[in-house]
Amino acid sequence: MSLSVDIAHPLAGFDLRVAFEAPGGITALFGQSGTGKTTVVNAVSGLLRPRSGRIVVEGETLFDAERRLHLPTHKRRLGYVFQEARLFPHLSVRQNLTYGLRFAPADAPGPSLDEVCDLLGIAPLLDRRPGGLSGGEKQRVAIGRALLSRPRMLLLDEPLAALDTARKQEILPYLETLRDQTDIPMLYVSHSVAEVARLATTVVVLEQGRVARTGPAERVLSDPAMVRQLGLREAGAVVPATVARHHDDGLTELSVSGGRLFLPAMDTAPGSPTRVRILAHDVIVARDAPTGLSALNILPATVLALRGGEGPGVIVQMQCGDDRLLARITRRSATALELAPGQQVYAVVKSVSVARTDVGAG
Amino acid sequence: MSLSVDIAHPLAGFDLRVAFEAPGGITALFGQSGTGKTTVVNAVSGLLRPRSGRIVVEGETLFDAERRLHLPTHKRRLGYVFQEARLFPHLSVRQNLTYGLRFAPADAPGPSLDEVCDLLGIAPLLDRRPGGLSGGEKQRVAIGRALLSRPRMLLLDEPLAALDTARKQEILPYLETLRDQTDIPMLYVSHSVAEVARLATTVVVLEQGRVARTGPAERVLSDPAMVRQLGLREAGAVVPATVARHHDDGLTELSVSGGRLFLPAMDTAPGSPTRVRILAHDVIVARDAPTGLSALNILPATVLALRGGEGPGVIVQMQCGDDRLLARITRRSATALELAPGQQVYAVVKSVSVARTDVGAG
Amino acid sequence: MTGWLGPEEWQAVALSLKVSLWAVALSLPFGIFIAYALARWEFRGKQVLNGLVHLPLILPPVVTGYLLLLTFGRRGALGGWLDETFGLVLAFRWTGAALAAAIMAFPLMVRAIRLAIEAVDPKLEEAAATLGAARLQVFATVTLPLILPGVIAGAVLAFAKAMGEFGATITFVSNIPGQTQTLPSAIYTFLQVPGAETAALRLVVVSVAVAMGALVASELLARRAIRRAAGA
Amino acid sequence: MTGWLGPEEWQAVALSLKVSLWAVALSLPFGIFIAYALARWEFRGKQVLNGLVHLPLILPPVVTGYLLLLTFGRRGALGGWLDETFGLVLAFRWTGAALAAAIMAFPLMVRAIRLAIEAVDPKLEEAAATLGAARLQVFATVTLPLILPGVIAGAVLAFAKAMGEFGATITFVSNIPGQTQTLPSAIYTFLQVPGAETAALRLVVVSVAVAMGALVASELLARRAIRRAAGA
Amino acid sequence: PARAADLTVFAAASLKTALDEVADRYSDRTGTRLRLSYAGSSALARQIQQGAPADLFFSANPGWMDVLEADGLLAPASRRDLLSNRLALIAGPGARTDLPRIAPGADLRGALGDGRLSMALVNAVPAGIYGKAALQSLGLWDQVADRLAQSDNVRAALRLVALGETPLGVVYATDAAAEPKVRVIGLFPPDSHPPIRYPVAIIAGADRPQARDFLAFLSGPQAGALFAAHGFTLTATETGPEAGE
Ligand SMILES: Nc1ncnc2c1ncn2[C@@H]1O[C@H](COP(=O)(O)OP(=O)(O)OP(=O)(O)O)[C@@H](O)[C@H]1O
Ligand SMILES: Nc1ncnc2c1ncn2[C@@H]1O[C@H](COP(=O)(O)OP(=O)(O)OP(=O)(O)O)[C@@H](O)[C@H]1O
Ligand SMILES: [Mg+2]
Ligand SMILES: [Mg+2]
Repeated sequence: MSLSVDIAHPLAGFDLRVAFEAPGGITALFGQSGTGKTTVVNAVSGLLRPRSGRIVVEGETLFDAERRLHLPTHKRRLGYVFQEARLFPHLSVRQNLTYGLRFAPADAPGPSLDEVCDLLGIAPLLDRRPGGLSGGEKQRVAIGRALLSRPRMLLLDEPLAALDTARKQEILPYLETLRDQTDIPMLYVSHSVAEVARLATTVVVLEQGRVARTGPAERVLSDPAMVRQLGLREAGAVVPATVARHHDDGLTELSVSGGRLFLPAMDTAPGSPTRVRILAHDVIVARDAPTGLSALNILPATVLALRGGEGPGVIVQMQCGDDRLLARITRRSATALELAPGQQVYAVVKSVSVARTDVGAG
Repeated sequence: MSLSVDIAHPLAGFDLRVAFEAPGGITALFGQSGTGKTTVVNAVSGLLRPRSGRIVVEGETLFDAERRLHLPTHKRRLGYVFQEARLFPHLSVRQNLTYGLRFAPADAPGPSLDEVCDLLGIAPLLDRRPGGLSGGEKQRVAIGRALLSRPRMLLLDEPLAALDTARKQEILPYLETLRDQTDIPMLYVSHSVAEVARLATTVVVLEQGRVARTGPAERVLSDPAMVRQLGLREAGAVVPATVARHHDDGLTELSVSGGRLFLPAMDTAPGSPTRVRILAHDVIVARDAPTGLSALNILPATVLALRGGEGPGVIVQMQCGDDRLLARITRRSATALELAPGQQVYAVVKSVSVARTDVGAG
Repeated sequence: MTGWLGPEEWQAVALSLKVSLWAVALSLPFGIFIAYALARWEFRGKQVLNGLVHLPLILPPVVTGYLLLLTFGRRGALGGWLDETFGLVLAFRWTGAALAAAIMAFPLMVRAIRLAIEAVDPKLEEAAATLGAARLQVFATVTLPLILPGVIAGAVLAFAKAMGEFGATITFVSNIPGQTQTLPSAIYTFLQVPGAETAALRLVVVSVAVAMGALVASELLARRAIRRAAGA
Repeated sequence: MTGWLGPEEWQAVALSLKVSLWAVALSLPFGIFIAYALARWEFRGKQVLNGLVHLPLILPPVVTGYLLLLTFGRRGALGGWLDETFGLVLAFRWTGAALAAAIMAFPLMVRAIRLAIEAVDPKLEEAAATLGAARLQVFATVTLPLILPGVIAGAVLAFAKAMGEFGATITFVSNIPGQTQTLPSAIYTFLQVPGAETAALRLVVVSVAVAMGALVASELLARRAIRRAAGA
Repeated sequence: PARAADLTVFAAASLKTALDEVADRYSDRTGTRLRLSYAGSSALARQIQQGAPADLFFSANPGWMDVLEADGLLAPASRRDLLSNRLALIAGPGARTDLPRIAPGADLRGALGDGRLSMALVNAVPAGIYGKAALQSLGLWDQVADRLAQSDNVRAALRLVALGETPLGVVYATDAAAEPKVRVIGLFPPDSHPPIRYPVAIIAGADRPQARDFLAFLSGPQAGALFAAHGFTLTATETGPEAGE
């Protein structure tokens, strides 16, 4: 296990007791405001010394209350993007960015200043001081500072919250590349299910200082029981897929266990494994194979279960090849279509609705 | 015009020149990081004195460079939620919340402390100091502080960015109520199209210190030319509708000019006007009236235009009654369905895909 | 304890306390105001004002005392006017001793408070303004509480300085038991006489004890204020 | 200008500058260290240390000078040891004057720096630690630059105080022209002579000019440092 | 570090005017550089106790000389009471003109009006101590005991009178003579107070020929003339250790 956290830290009025294990990659911490996400990240960073427990990263014990071991923060070699930017006000943006470099081992690999500036669009800011930067600019510099410090571990506390969609779309693929091409473990706090789905290898859901649910991202995010935490719009399934081929009209064909899916061109080589997220909300259920529809992705499936809540909606869980899909439809439609477990149906997924942000390799 | 801004403020390396008018309600400032949103809000608040121009709110001139008029900030009676919380560290949460009350006219209307605490879920924090609060807790207290100061105008700079989905779902309806039941003008900065679509009466899109586009929300957000700013996933149409009736199975029926739509129960009285946002991404185009589909909303429409970009997608603009709908489909589907302007088609919209956040009254 | 110090010595202790407390109490508002002006405003003559405030630090105390004498003495430019207009006599009175102590301590007080003001984030003051607080209200409800540790530090520095002030005081208001014979004057007297070192020592101990008490109290107060300002 | 002041007076000016500069330069590292300890660490005897630092402010300068004489005089407990061990003689040398000035100015220096340290947001230091900076490196690259205005304020206060220090100096190292006769001592000497007030005044003017120059320079420096630290 | 030929003289600050002239004269004549360190007698004496590099000590306070002598810090047979002084009652610019003569029963209090009598510290500084003794022996002390303004040195007391802050003061005759802004009302009878002595001595260990030479010069006629010009009385008699009291 690459990241193993098992800590307890009681505070007045807030009792943190969190244990989880994660196999490298990106571990997403997910949960409502005030459930202890930042506290956990602080414990991993060494800024907080928990009352008891153990923290092990990549086989190295960073903290062990019983052995009175508490590796000081500066020896942990972290890139921590704080929830507030925490830029050094007396240094220029450039000096902020390169601050960590001088303390990093000379041979540690990592991106160059230019690469980071390009990625984050902060080249024009290099000679300014942080005081006059806009909120998003500050946050981007903070991300750059963490990336440039040649960290052995990345801690990202809502790094993209202050950024616009376009900028997010540029940074997310970079984080994916980091995840796939390095073995830097990352702890990623976010309120955005789309971000988590795209990036996370493992998801840890916190609720009032406790772990409510933890496991591989596709499992946790496809769990109908998670609908409440994720919000209705974000419920869905994450399905493993393989890139089959790239078509001339800009579509990429993926094969999943239940058939094939088309989505806008991916730059992944044919044969590569990938993951596709299919939101329950984006799936229409049809009794008969539909024709004359603009939706390209139509997969045969078998209804497994119908779960109704208090509202007018029903979650339909379907078996589709080896995978399970979710569809969120109205109770009225379920009745009209006479849906019942065991029934053969077609899941209609708009190709473009399998959107770019919801696809992650790996 | 309830809010009229026409200012210029050149800075080293950044030249702000912004003019727009908005008819009360919520005016959303939308744009990439560093385009001048916060600068505009600061000018309206009086914290920044622009080099030249005029700012008029509800007929009262707050700033007029020519007349050398610059109403001091504290006389403007604002509720400003800053991008960073800016809580008073020496005061308890309760004292922070009630800080503005003592300066407000005794008869100014506004919510009570209890109401605000309930809305924001901050009652357990009342006796704590801001230092130990989590990021989201701080932001909620800042929102509460602004609401409680009995403001004549609300300035909200990314107020919900740090909050989880569940909490947002609780605060958004409150802001809608404020918008509908009071005539407090609001200037609302957000990167979330869903928030903007739900709340905004007027949208002002900024680009590098200039107004790129401005107008009523439904117009700006339905504009295919806005796809780039909004992001592909967020393109869509905002369509006026009337609540027709509430069904027993938890669905509300709306009538739009092109037919009827079902969506999960709204608590708006039948006959009330409302707005529905239909994302291009959520619309499937069918040649023939489809049957046996879980989607309840099927509207007859006429293809007006097809706009292709570089990617594999096409935006189909359709006339549907008096309204225009957008659908985003693949070029391959467009070819397969032989879509062309003037052709009769059906727009298939999943009822639950007309989601709660995307509906706003007014 | 009364046996340990003679009545005249007790008088000196009491007088020193009175003089120092008044000196600090009366100069504190001015100190805060001037510190604020120096920290936050730009105006002509700012450097001159800054220099004037520091003058008592630079000048030998005797010179300060002499200048005070020239200004506030009975024959002094202001002294006569104050006497005629307000009936306020400073020469040879404890009030004069308080003035001397206040002026000698003023630079220390102003510096401490000014540093604290410079450390206050103007963004918080802006936030207060958006909530309807006028300038003075912002100062009273935000700035002042935030600089409290600095104000306390300034006041206690000034108090300590006032307790130890000797040169300017004796030059200005001389040494009159019960009026202007402060602790340092009494200590000085003992030190002039061969063999009176132990008598001087007793007074030194009292002086140190008083000032240390003030110091420790101020530390506790300031720590509480800092903890509050840190918001934890 | 040479005609304006006599050679002995120039000597006093030069000596005062030398003494004050050395006093400030040598005590600054200690001042920063002790200010840091008082601001950031909890340890036994913290209040005692704090008291000791403030002692020279509380004690009449004559007493401080006398204690210095007893400790660092040729016959003093430490004086003899320093002489034998390091060949360092303080008594009746300019080095002693520098020591006296440093000690008298120390509380002012420490207070200013301490206030500045207390105003530094520990979150920035934490951020530096996450980027790999060890404690001392954090101090050198984050804390120190951020407290620079406070350090400058402390140093200039100390310099001004050192330029004006008289009581402890004359008591400790006497008033030997060319050796220990600083500006204030020279002024004092003139004030002992009836009618020599104008001669004293000339020296006062020099003293004020020097200190004001330092003050204005420090203001400009500190303003730049503040502007940097504000990040604009 | 002093050149061998240099001499360091610790002298009471009240001697400055006269002693500077004497020193100049001596330097001109012999080429010996003199370093004169002026401060209060008590401070200087304490410094000598702590090994100050003084060759001679010229005190305004015999008491402190006694202390040094008792500590064995004086070169044997070098101490002499060189100068003497008188006490004067002086009036400043603000004083009345009908001032009483110094005599038992004089109405000092009336002369003060609502002002104060300026003196050096009456329990600590020699001028004050002598002044108190004089007033007591004339029976005038009780009139003024609660109307004093005491300063830390006699020049400061003189300054108060010169500035008109106090109408009257008791200072040395030498000081009164040097300050044109004050009038001398009268001198106290020499027998109304213990004799005012300025003892000088060579410090033990500094008993070099140069020091002896300067001591001799101080006692000689040239120096005497200069001292006299500043109002000092010369006590020609050399006093031995036994006459020190
Ligand atoms: N010193 C303290 N005393 C009491 N409670 C504290 C203290 N410090 C933090 N807390 C509480 O611990 C809880 C967890 O805080 P944390 O910052 O980890 O939340 P979070 O999950 O990061 O929330 P957010 O999404 O709002 O940033 C919060 O409710 C906070 O109020
Ligand atoms: N003093 C200054 N000098 C130069 N440029 C400045 C100064 N102050 C602000 N700017 C620039 O003005 C631009 C607008 O800043 P503003 O804070 O209004 O952006 P914003 O739209 O709120 O961005 P964000 O979404 O990131 O908060 C930024 O690029 C910022 O760097
Ligand atoms: Mg957090
Ligand atoms: Mg902004």
